[in-house]
Amino acid sequence: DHEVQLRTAELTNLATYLTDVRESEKLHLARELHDELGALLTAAKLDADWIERKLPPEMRALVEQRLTRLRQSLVGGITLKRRITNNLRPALLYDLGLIEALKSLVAEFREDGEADITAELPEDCPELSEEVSLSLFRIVQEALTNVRKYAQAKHVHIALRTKSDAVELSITDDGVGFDPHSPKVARHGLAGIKHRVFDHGGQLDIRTAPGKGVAISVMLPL
Amino acid sequence: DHEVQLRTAELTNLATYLTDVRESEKLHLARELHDELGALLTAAKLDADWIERKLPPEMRALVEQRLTRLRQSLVGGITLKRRITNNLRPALLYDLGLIEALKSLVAEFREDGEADITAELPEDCPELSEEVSLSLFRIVQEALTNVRKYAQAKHVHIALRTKSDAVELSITDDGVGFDPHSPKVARHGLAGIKHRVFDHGGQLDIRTAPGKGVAISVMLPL
Amino acid sequence: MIQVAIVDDHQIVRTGFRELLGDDSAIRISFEAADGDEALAQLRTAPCDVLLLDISLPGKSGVDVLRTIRQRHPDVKVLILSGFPEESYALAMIKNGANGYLCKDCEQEDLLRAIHTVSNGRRYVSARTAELL
Ligand SMILES: Nc1ncnc2c1ncn2[C@@H]1O[C@H](COP(=O)(O)OP(=O)(O)OP(=O)(O)O)[C@@H](O)[C@H]1O
Ligand SMILES: Nc1ncnc2c1ncn2[C@@H]1O[C@H](COP(=O)(O)OP(=O)(O)OP(=O)(O)O)[C@@H](O)[C@H]1O
Ligand SMILES: [K+]
Ligand SMILES: [Mg+2]
Ligand SMILES: [Mg+2]
Ligand SMILES: [Mg+2]
Repeated sequence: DHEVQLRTAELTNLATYLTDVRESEKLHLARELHDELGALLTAAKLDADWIERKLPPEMRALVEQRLTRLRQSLVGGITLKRRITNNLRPALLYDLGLIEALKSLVAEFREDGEADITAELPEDCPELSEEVSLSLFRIVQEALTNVRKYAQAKHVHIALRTKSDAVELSITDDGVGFDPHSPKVARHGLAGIKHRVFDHGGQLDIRTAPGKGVAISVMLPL
Repeated sequence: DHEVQLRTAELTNLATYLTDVRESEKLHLARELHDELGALLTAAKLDADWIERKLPPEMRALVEQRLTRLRQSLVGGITLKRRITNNLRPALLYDLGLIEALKSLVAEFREDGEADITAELPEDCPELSEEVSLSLFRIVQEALTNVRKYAQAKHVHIALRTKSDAVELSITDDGVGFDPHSPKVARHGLAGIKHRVFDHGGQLDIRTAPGKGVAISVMLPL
Repeated sequence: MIQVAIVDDHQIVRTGFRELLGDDSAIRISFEAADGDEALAQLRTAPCDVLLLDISLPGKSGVDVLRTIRQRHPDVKVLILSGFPEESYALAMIKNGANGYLCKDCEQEDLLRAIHTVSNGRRYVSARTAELL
């Protein structure tokens, strides 16, 4: 019994560590790519542009083709870097806060056009720690991914409410739902959400049944 | 009791998933950086070199400074990309296999000069799956990191032996050792090793006591 | 004469922009700064009509710098230069008081046009962002 408790504690610890280290590795990498590689590529592009402008026409003709391709490669590199960075580190979240970042998740979902989506977000970003913001963001991200993959929903609703001592998040869809008691194996998305909520000492409530949609509510203490 | 079992299974599952997803995200990123960004940067560099060569001297003088700086930026970008990629994905492991990758870990450790290190590695790389190779590599990496951080060892020895149905790895040091029964908290390194071994259905044995060094033995079935 | 300030944490990028702006005789570089605090300190004494601001800076973020400039120097026009795509960022930056938004890999003529536009008191954003506003 004591053995089992130790084992559970150890596993919980490991899961927390792995969740954190995965995020911090991503963050570190995104910074490196964005700040360092980004600066080098921007500088290279500025120099290539300058050369293009400054070469007298008759000389430019000599190298035009290569110069154009060179500039295209650089633009390609910048675009690729931007895409990779954004996947690693939700830039909006760090620069503009949770509300803007959630708005952009919602806008992205809306653009897919598979279901209606409405959001009820406070105007002002409450003062949340970086860890809480990131977890809430990742939870919404995972929930919306599940909706896309499984729900066949007509409508999705996201709400964030802040109280003096807690923040409440809910993601609700009116899709096919599922049986929460069926012993499916690879539920890493929901297990990840559960673990994040547990880590913050919060509460998670998932209401669903076949045909009844899914309602996920999260409460994290502040 | 059944509850606890479920919870343990869920956590084990989550830890496995997080370990795998962390590796596969890194690998994916390394591939993207290496194949796509690497190709773009190399192409850009070749074009810049070509332009440098093809411009007649009097015209080159006009843009020399910028062109040089542009090429420097590109070389800087390529170097940075290589460093990032190598951290993400032990390049040697994938290109040359486990033995070469372990040799390079050993060489790195030797260069630090903090302790002697000897290695007993088979000449031929046995046929190991990518997952087994990667796990063995990460285990040695973590064990050597611990030796560096804590052991104050004079000598470290690494041995890899392959049998028909299993592969055996040991990392032994003659340093300060530790009390394996003391309830320390944040042992993510050893917990990670334990979990990897468990995942492959292998066996882990850690022998240590204060003043007695540390001997880690791993057996993974093939 | 339009007095322009360049705020970016990378020398090599600042130099690139300085050279790019050098082609426009109506523009004068007032100062360069490598981070937000330096920029705010310079603004107290140096003249500045248009400030080119990198979003990602070490220390104080570009957004924080923008908010502070809005409070202390309402007349300074701020043009955000970003490595991020306009769709997700521009709107939020405009809401926070930016006068324009441009990607760092824009063409020279776009940058010059943007500087002239905001210095005349108008907003500079892409057509798509303008629609959303
Ligand atoms: N919004 C939803 N509507 C219908 N079914 C859902 C919804 N969310 C989850 N499910 C069901 O619950 C299961 C578990 O979801 P979970 O996110 O944990 O894992 P997954 O999405 O299958 O895999 P992963 O998230 O690891 O890629 C899903 O396979 C799906 O059957
Ligand atoms: N080779 C060693 N010699 C002496 N002590 C060791 C050695 N390896 C591990 N230890 C002891 O065991 C503890 C647990 O090691 P473990 O690798 O699990 O965690 P850590 O190194 O402290 O942290 P992390 O690996 O998560 O960065 C260490 O803190 C150290 O006290
Ligand atoms: K930027
Ligand atoms: Mg999922
Ligand atoms: Mg360790
Ligand atoms: Mg910057």
